[in-house]
Amino acid sequence: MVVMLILMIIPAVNPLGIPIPISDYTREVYNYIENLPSGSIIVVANNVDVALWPEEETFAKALFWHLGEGPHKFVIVNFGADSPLLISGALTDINFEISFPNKKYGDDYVLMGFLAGGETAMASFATNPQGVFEQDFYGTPIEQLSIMKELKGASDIDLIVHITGSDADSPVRQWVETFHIPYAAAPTIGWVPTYMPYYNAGQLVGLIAGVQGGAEYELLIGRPGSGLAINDALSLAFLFTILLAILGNIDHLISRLKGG
Amino acid sequence: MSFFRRRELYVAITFITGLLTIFDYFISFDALNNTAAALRNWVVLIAYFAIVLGLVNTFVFHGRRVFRKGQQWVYSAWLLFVVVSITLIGIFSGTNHPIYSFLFTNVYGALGPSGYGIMAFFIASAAFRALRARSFEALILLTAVVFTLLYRAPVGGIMPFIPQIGDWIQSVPSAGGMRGIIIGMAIGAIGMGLRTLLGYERGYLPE
Amino acid sequence: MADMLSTLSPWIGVLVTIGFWSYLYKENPLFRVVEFTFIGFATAHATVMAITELKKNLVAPIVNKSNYILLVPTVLGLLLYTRYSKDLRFLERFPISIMVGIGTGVAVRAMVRAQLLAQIQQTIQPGKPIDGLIIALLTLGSVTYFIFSSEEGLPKSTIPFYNGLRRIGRIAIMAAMGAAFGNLCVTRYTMAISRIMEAVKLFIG
Amino acid sequence: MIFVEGTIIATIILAFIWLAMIYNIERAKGGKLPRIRAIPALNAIDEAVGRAAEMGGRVLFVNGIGDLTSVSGPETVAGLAVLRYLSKCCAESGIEVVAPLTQAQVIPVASEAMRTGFIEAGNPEAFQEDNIRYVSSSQWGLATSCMGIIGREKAVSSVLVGAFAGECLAIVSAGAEAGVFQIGGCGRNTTQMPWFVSMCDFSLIGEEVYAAGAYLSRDPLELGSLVGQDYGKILTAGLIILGYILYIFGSKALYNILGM
Repeated sequence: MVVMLILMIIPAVNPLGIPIPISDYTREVYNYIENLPSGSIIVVANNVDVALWPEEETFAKALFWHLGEGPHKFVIVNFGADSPLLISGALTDINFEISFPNKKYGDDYVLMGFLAGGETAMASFATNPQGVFEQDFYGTPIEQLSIMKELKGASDIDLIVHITGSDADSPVRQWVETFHIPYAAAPTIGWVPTYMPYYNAGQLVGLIAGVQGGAEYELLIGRPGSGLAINDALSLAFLFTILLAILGNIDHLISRLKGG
Repeated sequence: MSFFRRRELYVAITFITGLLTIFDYFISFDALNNTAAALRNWVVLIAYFAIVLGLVNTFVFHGRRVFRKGQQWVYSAWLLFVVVSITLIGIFSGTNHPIYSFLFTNVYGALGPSGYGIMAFFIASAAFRALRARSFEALILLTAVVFTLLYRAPVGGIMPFIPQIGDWIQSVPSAGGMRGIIIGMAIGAIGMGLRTLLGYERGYLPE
Repeated sequence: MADMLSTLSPWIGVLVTIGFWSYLYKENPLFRVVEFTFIGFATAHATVMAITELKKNLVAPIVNKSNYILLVPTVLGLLLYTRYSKDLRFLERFPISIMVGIGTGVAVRAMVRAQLLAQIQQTIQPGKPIDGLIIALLTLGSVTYFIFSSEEGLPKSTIPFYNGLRRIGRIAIMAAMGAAFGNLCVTRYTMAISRIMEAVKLFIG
Repeated sequence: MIFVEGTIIATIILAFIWLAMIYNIERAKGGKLPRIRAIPALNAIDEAVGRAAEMGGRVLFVNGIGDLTSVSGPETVAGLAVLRYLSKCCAESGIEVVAPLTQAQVIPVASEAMRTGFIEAGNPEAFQEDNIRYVSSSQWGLATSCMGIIGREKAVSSVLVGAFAGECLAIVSAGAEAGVFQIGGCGRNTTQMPWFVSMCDFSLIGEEVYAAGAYLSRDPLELGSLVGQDYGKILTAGLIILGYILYIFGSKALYNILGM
């Protein structure tokens, strides 16, 4: 266990940079955002709870960096109770306001609060994005946020990027099949299998698979960071686990040979 | 009063509420759907009442320990102090109180990831002890674990054949096995449902 | 005080992790402090949430909107507390039998279509024929594995076939378990690593 | 009054399984004893109790994090049926069983189940209300307290049956490290089953959990109902074979019918 701990600490202190290939579905999300006409409105939807956040944090930060550098506007909406706090933490962590002084809060981007109700809330947001909120996360009345005035209905949303810790059913049913909004999913690795059939059917713009996808995204935007370190540590830890399984079996074999 | 002690009465209540909930799903009929919705709402409220029951249980259990100076009574006393103070803060000053939100983020919020994290070490030790190929079935388990780990490890993406093998394991043998489990589980729950509604099941309502 | 708390905050988080993980060495007082503090806070938190919800969804409608029908769940909820009286405790069965009834109903209705039928549908309309055949065979095997009746009732000649199918089922289930084991490692390892990184950041800066 | 779209076949299947169960219950009433194969994990409960008695320890019973009113209701009740049987065995051997609970609504039911077990063993005075412990409604409250009980209170065996999520790995691993004899399983959460399968001495998966109460009761009527469930599995197998043959001939008929 000590070895395990050390293997996990090494990359944290000094990333090894084990090469990782960039999957097509990660690249597709990146390209889609790059190719949107300037001034497009991207909705970043969120429902991750605090315990699963470490898996999504990497991608969230990389995405905000990418959006900060790009010419688009974005609205952050939360469908999980923990998400607004997590997102505002991520924005603070990358120093969004200082790093991107030309992005004005309220005009170019905005953070809305938590919308309760799961799938129903997703549907009502797509029907009438302005109507479901009275104020943003920080308590500013919605009338003072010019970006929200542009967002009248589903057709004003050019892309939804969904950072999520749950399955594909409700977002696909609502946003993709009912409202036909371009949709990119960023689920935690555990939920990736539920999104795969929809991706294969061409219903998704792209897919970011947990922390691995996040690290690939970091590479795409040219800012390798914590995601890569996590991936290094993951690779080491996995190989070590396999080694342990092999050692366990050798031990088993020896004791059987001795005993038998 | 003896009427209220009869087991049949409670079986009947379970039978009616259960069947009502099931029909609500299959049949679209306003009176039925509204009743079922109201009933579900009631049950949510009853469950909130039950949570306070948990508080009472906590007081009885830890209170007795402190009072009798039983095992770990100091910790129990600390637990009671936390419960009382946090409950009072939460009710009277709201959950935005600095101490409340401090504990929420740093204790309540940190324990989940730590808990998931500690499992990495447990898994490592399990890999050594539990993944031994004692039988053919165990060998299959071991093989599936090893290939899935290689497939999921970021570094696996650059190894030859690993992505293809990993994909295949996920989408073919694993899918087949899971499907049988899920079908069995569904039938099991359906069967359990009938036994419960008819009063055969013994997990609740003992004689 | 808020300032002090915010400086303390990452340290407490790391301390919680260390306390929890120290169990790996052995059960110890720091672990106990973490355990009891957590349980205390979580109990209080659940209670506060329950009281808030009761105020909002029970007391407010009764007082403001005269929604007196909600007195029924109030009484049912209070009946749970009869368990502290020897003579009246059987009354707790009222709310419990309603809860079990609803739970049973919800589970049964969710199972038939979303689980049972959906799984059969996926099996008989596979994407690739050869993989599909393997999946169908493994599914048959693992369904057979769960059959409870003993094979004594079967004609003698079919028993080896039946047992073979069950064996296939066991193997398929093991493969599924192995794959799930590996998949879950990703989440668990990521959590461990991110906790470690937080600590490393704190100590090394 | 109309059927909700897409539920006709579901209703027929449900009715078929239930009628098959009732038919077999009636047959059992008529004196035809159903023959059921052995479920080793459930037979091992006696061994778990035996070990605890021999070593003068206790048995830990964990019912998971399920409540009564949601989809996890039946799993939870199934776990409590095991608790009742386990309590009976423990009471006969004069040892204690400790049950930490996360759902306050389960407290009264679990307490009744345990008390009944003690009454059935003819030893009602030995029942202690203190062994039903509420440990907050959080899964981590359950995990830490089980780990604590294993570490501090001489838990020699443990039985885990109910609805579990992420916490189960922490509990079974702590048990495995400490050399506790473990029997465990959950019904619905397929992602957690591998931990029970690989780390417990005996494991229950899926349908076996739901059948536990009937199996342990040895009551012919309940065993008859299990035979009825088998009819459901045979029907399912038949549908799969038929559907696959139709698929080979290029027909989607059965697929479409099942969706009705």
